[in-house]
This record gives sequence, C-alpha cells and structure tokens, in this order.
Amino acid sequence: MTTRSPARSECGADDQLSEFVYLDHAATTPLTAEAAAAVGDALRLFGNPSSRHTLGQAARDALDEARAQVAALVGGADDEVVFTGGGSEAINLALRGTFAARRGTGHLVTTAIEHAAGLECAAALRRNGVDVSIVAPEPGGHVDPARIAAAMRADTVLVSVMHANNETGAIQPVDEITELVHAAGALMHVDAVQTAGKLPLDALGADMVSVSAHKFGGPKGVGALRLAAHHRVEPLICGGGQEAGRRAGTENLPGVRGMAAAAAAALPRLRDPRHREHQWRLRTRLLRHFDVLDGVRVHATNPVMAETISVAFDHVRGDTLADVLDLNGVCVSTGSACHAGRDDPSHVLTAMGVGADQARATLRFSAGPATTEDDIDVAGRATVAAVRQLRRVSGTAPR
Amino acid sequence: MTTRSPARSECGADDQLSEFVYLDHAATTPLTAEAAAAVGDALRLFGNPSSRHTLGQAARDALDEARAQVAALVGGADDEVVFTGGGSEAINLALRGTFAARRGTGHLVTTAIEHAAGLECAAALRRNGVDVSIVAPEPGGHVDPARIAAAMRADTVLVSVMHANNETGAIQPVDEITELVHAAGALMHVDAVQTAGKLPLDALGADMVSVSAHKFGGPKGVGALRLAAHHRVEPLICGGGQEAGRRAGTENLPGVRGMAAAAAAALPRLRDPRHREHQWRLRTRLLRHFDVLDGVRVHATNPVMAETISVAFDHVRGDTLADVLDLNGVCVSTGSACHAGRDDPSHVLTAMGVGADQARATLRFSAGPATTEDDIDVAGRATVAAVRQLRRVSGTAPR
Amino acid sequence: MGRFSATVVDHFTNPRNLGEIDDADVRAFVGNPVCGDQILLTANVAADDVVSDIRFQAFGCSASLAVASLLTATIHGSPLGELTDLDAARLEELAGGLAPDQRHVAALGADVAHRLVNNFRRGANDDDPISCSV
Amino acid sequence: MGRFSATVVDHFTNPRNLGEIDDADVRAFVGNPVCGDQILLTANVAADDVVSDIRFQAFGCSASLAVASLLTATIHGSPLGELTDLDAARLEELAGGLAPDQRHVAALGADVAHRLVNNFRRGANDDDPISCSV
Ligand SMILES: Cc1ncc(COP(=O)(O)O)c(C=O)c1O
Ligand SMILES: Cc1ncc(COP(=O)(O)O)c(C=O)c1O
Ligand code: FES
Ligand code: FES
Repeated sequence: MTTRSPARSECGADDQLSEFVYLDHAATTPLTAEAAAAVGDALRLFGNPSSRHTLGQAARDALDEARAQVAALVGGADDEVVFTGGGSEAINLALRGTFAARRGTGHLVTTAIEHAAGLECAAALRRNGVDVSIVAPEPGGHVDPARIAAAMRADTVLVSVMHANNETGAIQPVDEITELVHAAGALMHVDAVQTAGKLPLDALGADMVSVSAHKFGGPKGVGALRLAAHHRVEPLICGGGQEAGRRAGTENLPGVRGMAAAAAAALPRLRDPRHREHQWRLRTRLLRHFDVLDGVRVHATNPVMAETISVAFDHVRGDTLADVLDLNGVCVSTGSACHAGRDDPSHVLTAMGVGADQARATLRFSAGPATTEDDIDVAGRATVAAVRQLRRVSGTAPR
Repeated sequence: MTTRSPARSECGADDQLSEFVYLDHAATTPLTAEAAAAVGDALRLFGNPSSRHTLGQAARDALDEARAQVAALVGGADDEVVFTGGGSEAINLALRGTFAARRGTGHLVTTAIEHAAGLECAAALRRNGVDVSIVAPEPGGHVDPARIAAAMRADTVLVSVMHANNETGAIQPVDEITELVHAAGALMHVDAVQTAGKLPLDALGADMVSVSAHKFGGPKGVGALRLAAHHRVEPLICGGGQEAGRRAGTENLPGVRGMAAAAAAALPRLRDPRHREHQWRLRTRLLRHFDVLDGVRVHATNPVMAETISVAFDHVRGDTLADVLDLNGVCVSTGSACHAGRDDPSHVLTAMGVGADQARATLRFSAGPATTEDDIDVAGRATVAAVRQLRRVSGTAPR
Repeated sequence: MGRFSATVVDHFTNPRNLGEIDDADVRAFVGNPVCGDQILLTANVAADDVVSDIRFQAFGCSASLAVASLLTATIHGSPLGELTDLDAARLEELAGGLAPDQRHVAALGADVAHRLVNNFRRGANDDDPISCSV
Repeated sequence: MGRFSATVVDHFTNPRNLGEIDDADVRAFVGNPVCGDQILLTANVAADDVVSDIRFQAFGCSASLAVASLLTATIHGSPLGELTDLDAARLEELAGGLAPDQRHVAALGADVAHRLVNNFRRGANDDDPISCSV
C-alpha cells in the first residue's frame, strides 16, 4: 500500500502507510477503518461487563455482539468462542489447557513447522511428562497426513497442525488430518492465525481453532479460540468466571470489538473470487520481477497462500536485503517477526531441508487486501536492484 | 461523575457518564483522555514490534517508552515490567509461574480475602500438589501479619497478599508482611490492582506486584507484573521471545500505550495531598447521608481506601438496592464485579465473620478522581430513598 | 436495568397494591429456601369468589418484587377459580419475559398465588411474617 | 532502519571504495565463524607507508557492510602505522554507535584492518575469496 493506493482508511494507519509499501502482512496488518472505529466506540463504552448496572450491561451487550461476529468468522456457536490475549494465548490454551485437564498425561502429535507458540507449548508439555511426536514436513513445505497417521498412538490425545505456515504460506491438509484424527478418537487443533480472514474457517472440523486479530485487520493483543462445546480445557488464567470459566479477567472490550469489526469486514472477502484472483495476480506479478535475476528459489510448492511469498536470493543475506528495502520504503521480513533479530536460520525452512545459508538468504513478502499492483512493482523493482547491489558488494555478482 | 462534573474527557466516556453518577470505580474506571489519545495514536502505529523494518522499530520504540512509564508507576527497572492481558493474568503469572518454575513443589501462603484470581490460582496449585495455607482476616477486614508469620513454614516459597481489598477497601499491612517474608527467605507477591494509581507502589518491597490498567483510567484487557530481576517465573504463555521470554505473543500495543498514559496521568495525583483529602471528604460526606437511616454498618475499619465504601443496609438486599439506584442513574455494585449475578454471599465479608444476610445486604460505592461532592449528594439521597422504599416493600420499615 | 423487561421495571419502580391488609380474609406466604426470597399476600374475597382487595409485601431480588406486584394487579378483581391457571409460564409471559437466572421467580409467584387459593378454600392462613434475618 | 546510526545508514547505502584491486600490494580477509560475516580488503601501499588505494568486498549483516565501507574511508590516505590504534571501540565510535547485538561487527572490522597491516609487514596475503556458500 502506498500513496497511490485508492483504499485509504479514514482513521487507520495512513500516516505510516503513505510512506511505505508494506508487504509484511504475515507479521501484522494495518488496522482496518472498521476496526479502528469499533475500538474507538468501545473505549467510550467503559462499564465492566460483569457489573449489573446499565453501563455494565451495555458493555456486556457489546461483548455478546462481538462474540457472535467472531463466531461467524471462525465457525461454531457463540459460546464456543473464547476471547484471548492473542494467537499465542489461544494456542497455549488449546494445547496446554487440553493436557492440564487430563493431568498432563497422554500423547501429542504436532509438526516441525508450527509457530513458536505451538512448538514451545509442545516443549513445555514434554518437560512436564507429556509424550510429544513432532512430524517433519515434506520438502515443499507440507505435512503429509500419512506421517501424522504414522505418528499417532493409542494414547494420542491431541493433534495440532497449522492451517497455513506463516513463513512459507504452505497450506496444510488439515481437513484430511482432522478426519483421520477423529477416526482415531483423538482431538484436533488448528492454528489458523495465518488464514483467518483469508480462507474460510467455518468448515474446519477441528475441535479447536486459534486466531489472532492483528493478522486480519484487527488490533494487536487480542485473539480467540474456537473451542468445541464437547471439549473441556483447563484455563491458563484462573479467577473470575469470565468467558464461561475458560479465561479469567476483565475482558479486553476495545480489543474484542476491534477484532469483531475486522472479522465482519473480512467475511465478504472470503466469498469473493475476485479478491482471491487479485492476490494470485499480485503473487505472479512479484515473482515475474525476479525473472531477471539468477539464483532465485520459491520455497513452498502448491497449495500455498497467494499472499505469502518466501524466496531465497543466492549470495544475499535476507536480513541485509530487508534493510536495503526498508531504506527504499519497502517493508518485508526475513521470516516470522518474532524470529527477527535472531541469527539462527528459520526452523521451518530447516525442517523442509533447506540449508542454513539458503535459509538465511530468504525474504518473505506478504501482501494484504489493499495491496496494489503498483505496490508490487515498487517492491519488485527495489528487490531486484537491492539483490544486484548486495551481490556487487560481496563480489558475487556476475561480472 | 455527572453532567455537573467539570472534568470532562474529550474523547473519553462522556456520552455514558453524563447520564449517570458512576460510583463503581473499583470495578472499572472510565478511560482518561490521555489514555484514549494514546490508544488512538497506537492504533495508527501498526508495525509489529518484532519486525526489523522502520514500522516495526517505531512500534518497538513506543513499547519501550510505555514500559518506562509503567515502571515509574509500579516501581522497579524497565526490564522488570512484564505486560500482561490484565490483572488476573499478572496474578496467575506471579503465583502459578513461580511454582511452575519449581516444578510445582513447596508451600504458598495467601489470604481468604484475595480476589478470585488469587484464590483460584491457589486452588489450582493445591490441586497440582502445592501446599496452600489460607489466612483469615480480622473482623475489621485486615490480615494480621502475625497470622501470616504463624502460617509460614520452612518450605514456604511464596506469600501473596493484596494491597487493598476490592470489596471493603481495607488496606493490608503489606510492608510489614514483606519484611517478615523476606526475613524468612521467601518471596512476596502483592496484588496492587486496587491501589495502582491511588497509593504509591514504588516503595513496595515485594518481589512481584500486579496491576490492571482499567482500574486506573487505562483500557481493559491489559495489565502488568512488576517482576524483580532476581526472580524467575515459568511463562503462562509460551512461544515467541516477547517480554524477554516471560510472555509470548504479539504485544497489545494500543492497550500498553493506553495503560502507560493512564499511569503517567495518575502519578502526580499520588503525591498530591489535596487529591487524598478530596477522596476523604467524599467518603465522609456519603456516610453522613446515611445517618438518617437505622441499621447501617460500614464493613472495614481503618486503614481503608477512602474511595471504597462497603456498607450493609439491614432489611435490604444489596442487588435489589443496586437495581433501584441504577434506575435512578447511580451505578454501584454489591461487591466485586465478577461476583455479580451469583447468589452466594461475598467470600470476603464471610471471611470477616459477616453473616450471609448482612453480606447480601451490602453495597459498595467506589469513587474516582473526577467524582464530585454533587455526585456524592445525588448518590447519597438516592440511596436513602431506595433503602426506605425497599424496607416499605418488605414491611420492615419502621411504621 | 437492561436485564429486565419494561413490565418488570414498571412494577419494580411503581409497586401496585403494596402493603398488608389487617384482618384479611386470607394470607399466603412463600419463601424460596435457596435464594431466600419471600412474598406475602393478604386478600379479601367477595361473596362471588372475586378477589376484592389484595396487598403484597416482598423481600428479595428485583424481579421477585416486580412479580409480586404484577401478581396483585393480575389477581385483583379476578375470581379465585381462575388463579389455578396462573402458572409460572403464564406469569413469565405477563412479566414480559425473564432472564434465565430469573425464571424461578415466576415459580415463586405462581406458588404464592396457588397457596392463596388453597388457604382460602381450606380456611387456613399463613402466619409467617417477612423475615429479613438482620 | 531505526536501529542504525546515520553514519551506518550512509555507508550502507553508499558504500565507499567498493570492489577488489587486481594485483593489490596486500589482501586481508576475515570471517566470523558464528554469524558467517566476511570482509575482504585489497590495498596498495605507497613508499611512505601510506595507503594509497583500498577496496572492500563484504558479505553479511548491514552493519558489517557499512563498517567495511567506513573502514576503507578511514584507512585510505592514512599511514599503515596508525591502523594499530584502530580497535573495535574506535570503530564503533566512528560508526556513530552500534546496537548491542551489532558490537561484534566492530571487532570484525578491527580484525581485518590489523590483518591488513600484519599481512603487509609479513609480505603475506589472504587468498580466501568471499564465499556465500549458496
Ligand atoms: C484486587 C483485584 N485483583 C485482581 C483483579 C483482576 O483484574 P482484571 O479483571 O483486570 O484481570 C481485580 C479486579 O477485577 C481486583 O479488584
Ligand atoms: C501461525 C501463527 N501462529 C501463532 C502466531 C502468534 O500470534 P500472536 O503473536 O498474535 O500471539 C502467529 C503470529 O505471530 C502465527 O503466524
Ligand atoms: S433470587 Fe430467587 S426469587 Fe429472586
Ligand atoms: S552479524 Fe556478525 S558481523 Fe554481522
């Protein structure tokens, strides 16, 4: 999104966006105008939803309405939506809450390409006595359902697989996996943080689905877990009876209202083929820019999120390339944002069999709903120039 | 606060407040104008603080600045502040995080008058094998340090006591308790949710201090734990390295900025004797209204927060009285907000030895910094009229 | 009071037929042992079995106070025989709806109405006064 | 690039003395085995021990590229003897400051400068080319 982009939000993130082509939507998205307005309104609605007086009940009504809107996005009944402090908390509640309700026994199956939230939960569970199997992806970035099946045991309680990977965009076969998990009598969790607002979630048969508002135009620090009525988790946060005893604490009303408004704004896009086509057009267009370069490799094979483009540029360091682009007004990441600043190569690419050097040579471009073809051209041209420049600096450019 | 109140926030909670005298600040407070502006600004600052590009770094800078402002309120160094999703999460992190880091062994001492968050953590810890001692308060609402000392054992890991009780306002002797806890080589946690922004916290010697933004003019759904550098807790939310590994997940930047602005606005009040005097004047004034009634008892003895007035009106049901007041434009609670809607009498009053009927006859008035003497007069007159009316309905009014 | 119907708010705010008839033809009292809510009805019954005067006193939640008032307004001027139809569902309907946690209020109201009829038929009386324990 | 000083941004954006001198009087190469960053200096030294020409190539983080450029700008026209004073602290200062996680970049820069002097004194040369492994 640049100054040329026609769709400008009124009270959104204009000031910043106008100077930048922002292609880091997988890290976080600008607040939509609808969400900004909803947050602003909710800030005025200040009663405690647990108070019985009029101001409290007004807050309660706003909370209930938001719950219905989020339920429409994630699927499931209103009372199957648990509001959380973000995607990570939702994932923690799903994984650790499930095992805590079983006194920490049983077997967890998950994958090597999960987000740090999923992997760290798995590590914490393992430290506390849960058996954990971690399934590797295929070289194209996808988890093979047969490998999940092979990892499952009689005492498998839960299988957790992400809907699409945040670094590569690879869409995982979660429907097939859910089917085999349910056939085996186990529970299924899907980390849909990267797909919420981009792919429909209501058809997901999983028992638990995690989402995070700031990935689909809502505010940071709020998320939700779709938790099937038949499944009980032990709360991460104990205390008052908020969220039907599943998450204590006065509710983040502005955050929740913002998330609900973003969800409502995203819903029509989900059913709009033109939106999908637009994203695919952007992807193809960006990759075409790179045709003039040697040594360019796209990490994930199909099926993949059109929005997320993970590319390695030989002889270039991804973080340095990102810095050059930043200086040229183009915001991208090397991989997951919470990985930024660390030197070790991406665990996702490593699990796919990508070497450390090529992993470090990787850049992630992630488009959003308001990204234009002009934005893509600016980013594409800047990237080609930057790759050439850095190859010149390292003396590895063809002479 | 009513229409007569001079201090009107510009983008705050006017629309609602102008119709009501709000005396439920212990449940939640209206957003201050400073906090509303800070949230609005932060919504535009949309980069992910973990992203290395300019927009990410701008978000990171805003986060760091907010941390310094919150550190000034709670005391301690900037890196001793862990942002959380509210007071309940902070308390959970302090209590459960401390024992999780010790593999769930040892002894916890806490009190019978803690907020549900503290008590439910204690119950969860007990279910998981931690020994828990719960100390009863004296009839005036205060915990006797000698009783804490008597409850402590050689294997006591942690003592957790609230700074002031949310239902009665009774200020607890946390300094004395911290001293004896430290002398015994144990750790101290103070739930300062009710005192943050009202009493100075920087002199608290405790190893952990919990606060919640919405209780001092900040937004709902964000809080902080002051966590001494020497003390390590196991995170409640595992994942990315945010909050120096103590709380994973993309940070609630608007919430945190709002909390920081509210903290900065509250700080000067803390050192302003006129503000304290004003609160005492309001308290005395409200109680004087009740002099015309029989059967009125204030629950807590001194020391008590001037702002929080817990009173039983004989022959009246507190929830019904609150409804009458609500119809007359006065917002109050029967006790803690998260208790509203439940029929069982307050655990705090019960622990103090108050009978079930008198506990049910209790109303909590809690004033805020913008409450005026006019507000108090409206509330006082409405309460006297309502008590008389309800006593007439039940036939227990003097004829 | 967003949790209450307009009818409930009306009767709660302006209770009808409040009080106690001294030397009433019949007295009926019920209390819910769980929540402690209590309703006392005192009534006079004319020769044609029609309730010619009725008063209530009540102690409890807002909804029970409102339902007690609503009950007197409904019963006043009605033949006693019609009161057997006045069950909890009908009372809830007359009240314009009740929240799930308030539904048992309607049962309390129906109880005391039926007790009024039965007491009158049997010539019995409840002597329990409203007691608020404190 | 908020994490970088103006000087670092300047040298990163407009690298000075980029390239490699064919048949240079001296070649110096260092690589950091942990992060993999590499700097290659090639220089000509005049009769009075003054560095009359110097070029760099570098592979690594933004700060190391900038420091390599800064290094050549600093060294160019200086007597070799003065380079022994050019330690990491001095380079960091010249760079206008470095973030904590970038400090080791200054050490890499100082290393390659000292190596340049030593190689020249010993008449040795590093033949390692920049290798980016992919
Ligand atoms: C003393 C005390 N502790 C903890 C809390 C919990 O704070 P929050 O609801 O913001 O999680 C509250 C208020 O609800 C409180 O009054
Ligand atoms: C796939 C995936 N899961 C979980 C998360 C965590 O979400 P949050 O940072 O909002 O807690 C992210 C993003 O950070 C993600 O991309
Ligand atoms: S609460 Fe039981 S009848 Fe009112
Ligand atoms: S990251 Fe080590 S020198 Fe650049």
